[in-house]
Amino acid sequence: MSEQNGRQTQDAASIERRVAATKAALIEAGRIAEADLEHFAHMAEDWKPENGAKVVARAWTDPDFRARLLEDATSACAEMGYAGPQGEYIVALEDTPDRHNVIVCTQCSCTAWPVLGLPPDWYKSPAYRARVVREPRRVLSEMGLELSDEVAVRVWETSAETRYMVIPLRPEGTQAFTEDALARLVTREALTGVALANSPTR
Amino acid sequence: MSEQNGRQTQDAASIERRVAATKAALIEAGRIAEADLEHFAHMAEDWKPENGAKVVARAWTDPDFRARLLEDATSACAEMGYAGPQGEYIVALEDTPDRHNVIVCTQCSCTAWPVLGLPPDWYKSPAYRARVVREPRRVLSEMGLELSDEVAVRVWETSAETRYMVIPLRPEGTQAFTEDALARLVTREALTGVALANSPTR
Amino acid sequence: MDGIHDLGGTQGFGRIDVEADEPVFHQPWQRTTFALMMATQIVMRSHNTDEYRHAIERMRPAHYLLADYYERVLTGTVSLLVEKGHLSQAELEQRAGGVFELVGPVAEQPVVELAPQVQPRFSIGDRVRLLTISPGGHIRAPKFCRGHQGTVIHRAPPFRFPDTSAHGGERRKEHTYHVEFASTDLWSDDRATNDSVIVDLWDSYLEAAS
Amino acid sequence: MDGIHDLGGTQGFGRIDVEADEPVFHQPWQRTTFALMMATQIVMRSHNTDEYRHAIERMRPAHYLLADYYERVLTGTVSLLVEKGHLSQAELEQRAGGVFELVGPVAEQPVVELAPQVQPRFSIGDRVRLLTISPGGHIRAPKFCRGHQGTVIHRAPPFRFPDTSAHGGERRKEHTYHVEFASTDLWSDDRATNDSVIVDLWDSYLEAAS
Repeated sequence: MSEQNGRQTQDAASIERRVAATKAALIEAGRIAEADLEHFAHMAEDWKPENGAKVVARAWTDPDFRARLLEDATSACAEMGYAGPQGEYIVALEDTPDRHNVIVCTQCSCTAWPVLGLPPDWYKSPAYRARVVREPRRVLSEMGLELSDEVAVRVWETSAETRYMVIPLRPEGTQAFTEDALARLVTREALTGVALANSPTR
Repeated sequence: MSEQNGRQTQDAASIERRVAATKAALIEAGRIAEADLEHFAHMAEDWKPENGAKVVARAWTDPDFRARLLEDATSACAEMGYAGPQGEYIVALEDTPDRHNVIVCTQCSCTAWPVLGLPPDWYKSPAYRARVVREPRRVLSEMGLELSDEVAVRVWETSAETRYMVIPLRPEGTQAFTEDALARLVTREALTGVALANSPTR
Repeated sequence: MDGIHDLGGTQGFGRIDVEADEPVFHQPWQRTTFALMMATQIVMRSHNTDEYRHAIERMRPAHYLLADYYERVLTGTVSLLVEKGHLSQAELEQRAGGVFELVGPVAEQPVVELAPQVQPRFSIGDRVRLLTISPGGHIRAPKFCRGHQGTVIHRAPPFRFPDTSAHGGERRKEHTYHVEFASTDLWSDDRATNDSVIVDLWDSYLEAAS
Repeated sequence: MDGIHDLGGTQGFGRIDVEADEPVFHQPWQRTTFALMMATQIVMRSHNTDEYRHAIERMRPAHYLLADYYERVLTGTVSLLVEKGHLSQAELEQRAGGVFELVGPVAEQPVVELAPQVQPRFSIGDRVRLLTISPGGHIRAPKFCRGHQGTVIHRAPPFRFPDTSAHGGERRKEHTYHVEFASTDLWSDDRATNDSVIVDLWDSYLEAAS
C-alpha cells in the first residue's frame, strides 16, 4: 500500500537536492545555461503587485485611461510597461458599490504575472482554490472582508488564457491623493478581490 | 499554510498514543469497559472469508441452497451461522460465463463482515475505491485477472445498506471435490470479484 | 458533502497491491480502534453510523488520503465524542502527549430538503435519474453518477435515510434500489460496451426518467 | 482528467491564511524551480504549457495535496523531461541521493473528440451549456460547472485548444467565452441569490442552451 499512502516519501531526496540535481543535469548536458535561469528569476522578481497598484491608481485618477483599461487592459497595462508571459490577454474587473469581483484559478494557480506578480501562497493553496467558488462570502469574511448581502459577488475562474485584475473601489477620503499615494493603498489582495483598497485613515 | 499542507502533523501524537489516550479516557470515565472492547475485537476475529467460502462451496454443491442463497442471501447465510453487523441485508451475485461481478465501496469501505470478514487493505485503499468503478478491466488485469471482452463486468457499489458477496464460477476439474475441499479454493479476493476461485491444479 | 472521500472515478491513483494472507489486524492499536468504534456506537450510543461516516468525511483532505483506514476510524469516532461532549480534545492531547487532529465542522446547511418517499415509487425495469443535488452534509449518492440515468434491477428493504439521520433530522426509512448505469454513459473514456456500475440508491435521490 | 487538481467546490478544507509582505520566493530552491520551469519550456522547448499543466495533474493525489506549489512545478517539469528522454530518473536519483518521485502516466485515451470550432459560435447574451465530457487527459473545463447552463458575457480571442495541445494533437485555436453561472444553480447549499461564478471556456466545450 506504500504507493497509496505516501510512505515511500520517507526515502525521498529533499526538495533542495531534487532541484539541485535537475539544474546540474541540465547545465552539464548543455541544455540550459545558468544565465537562462537568472534571466527568468529576475523577470519574476520584476513582476509585483505594485505594478497593478499603479494601474489601478491611474484608472482612479485618469478617466481616459480608465476607459482604455476597461476596453483593453492588455494594451493599457502595456502602455505602462507591464506585459509579458501570463499577461497576453488581461481583463480588468471594476468593482462597483453593488458588485464585488474576486479571482481564482481552481485547477492550477494562473495569475496575471506582469501586473499582480507571481501568486502568493494563499492563492495557490488547495483551500482557496476549492472554497472560493463555492462559498466566496464565507472565505472573504474569514479573510477579513465582510460584504453586505446587497453586493453581488462575482468569482472569476481563470480556466483558460484570460488573466484578470480587479479594480477595487477608490477609498473615501482620497480626493487630494496623488497617483503615487493612491497606488500605495492597493495591495496584492485588493487586486485579487479578497480585500478592499486600504483606507487612508488606517 | 500549515492547515493545508499538513505540516502540523509533525507535532502529532503517534497513532498508538492517540488510541491509548482515547481508550484510557473512556474507561476511566466509566463510559465503556475493557470487556466491551474485547467483545467487539473477538467478534471481528470471528468474521473471516472462510465463512463466505463455505457459503459458496455449499451453493456449488447443493442446488436448493444455491436457490435460497440467490433468493435471500441474508437468510441463507444465517442458516450457516453467519449473521450480525453489516450482514443485515446480504445479496449474492452469481458469476456466469458471460458476466463477472466485482464489489467496491467508493465512499468508505463497507463490506459484508459476517461472510467476507473485515475488508483487507487493498479494498480500503483510495486507489481501489477510485479506479474500479471507472476502469474495472484494467484494475482486474493489474491484479492478475484477465477477462475476455465477451464477459460483461458488473461493478457493485456498496453505497447504501445492501452488502454483497460474489459467487465465483466453480473451477473445472472439481467434480469429485467435497464441500470442504471446494471451500478451500475460494479466497477473500474471489468473494469480492478481483480474482477467480483457485484452480485445483494450481 | 463534496469531500475527498467520494473517490469513485477520481484518476491519478496507482496500482493496487494485494497482501497475501493478510491478518484481520496488522497492529494492536487497529484492533483497539475497531473495538472503540463499535463500543462508542453500540454500548455508549454516542452517535449513529451516519454521523460516524460523515465525521470521517470531514477529515482534512490530505490527512484523509495519508491516513491508514483505522486512523480514519479513530479520527471520526473521537471527533464525535468531543463534539458531543463525552471527551475533551485538550485532555486527549495531554494524555497522548501531542497533537490529536480531529475533523472540520459540519456545514451550516447540511441537508437538501427532499420529499420523503415512504412508499416505493419505482419497480424493476424502471428508468430513473439520480438528482444532481450536492448537499454540504452527508449524502450516500456518489458524485460520479449524479445526473445520470440508469435502470432499476432490484428493490431492497427500507433503510434509514442517511442525509437526515446524519444531522439529527427525522430518522425516516426508505427503500433503496440497485440502479444499473452503463459504463459508457458514466465515463467519456470508457471503451467497453457491455460493462456497468450498479449503485444502491435511496428513493428520494431519484426521479423518473424515460 | 478527473484528478485531484480540479479542486473547485471540494469541501473539507480549512481556513486560508494570508502572510503579510510575502516575498516573491521564500526559498532559493523555489526561485531556481521557477526558472527551470520557464527555461525548459522557452529555451529548451521540451514541452508546451498544456503538457506541463497536465503533468502536474498526474501527480499522486496525496503528493499533490502535501506538496508546496513549487514542488508541484518541479515534479511536473522533471516528469516531462524524463518522459521526453532529456533526463533519466536514475541519474536524477543518483545525483539527489534519494527517491525523486515523478508523476503517473498519461491515460491511454486522453482526448474526447470534439468538433473543432474555428469560427465563434456564440455571442454575448447567449445561453450555453457546458458538455458533461470527462476525458482521461487534459481538459480546462472544471467539473463543478459541467452539465450546467450559463450566459456568455464576454468573448476572448482565440487561444490554442488545450485538450489536443497537451497530447500532441492538432494545435488549433478557438475563441473562449466568459460564461456566467448563477451560484444557486451550481451549489445546492448556496443561499446567496445574486452571486455568480464566471468560467472561461473554449467554444468546443459548449453547446447552445435555451
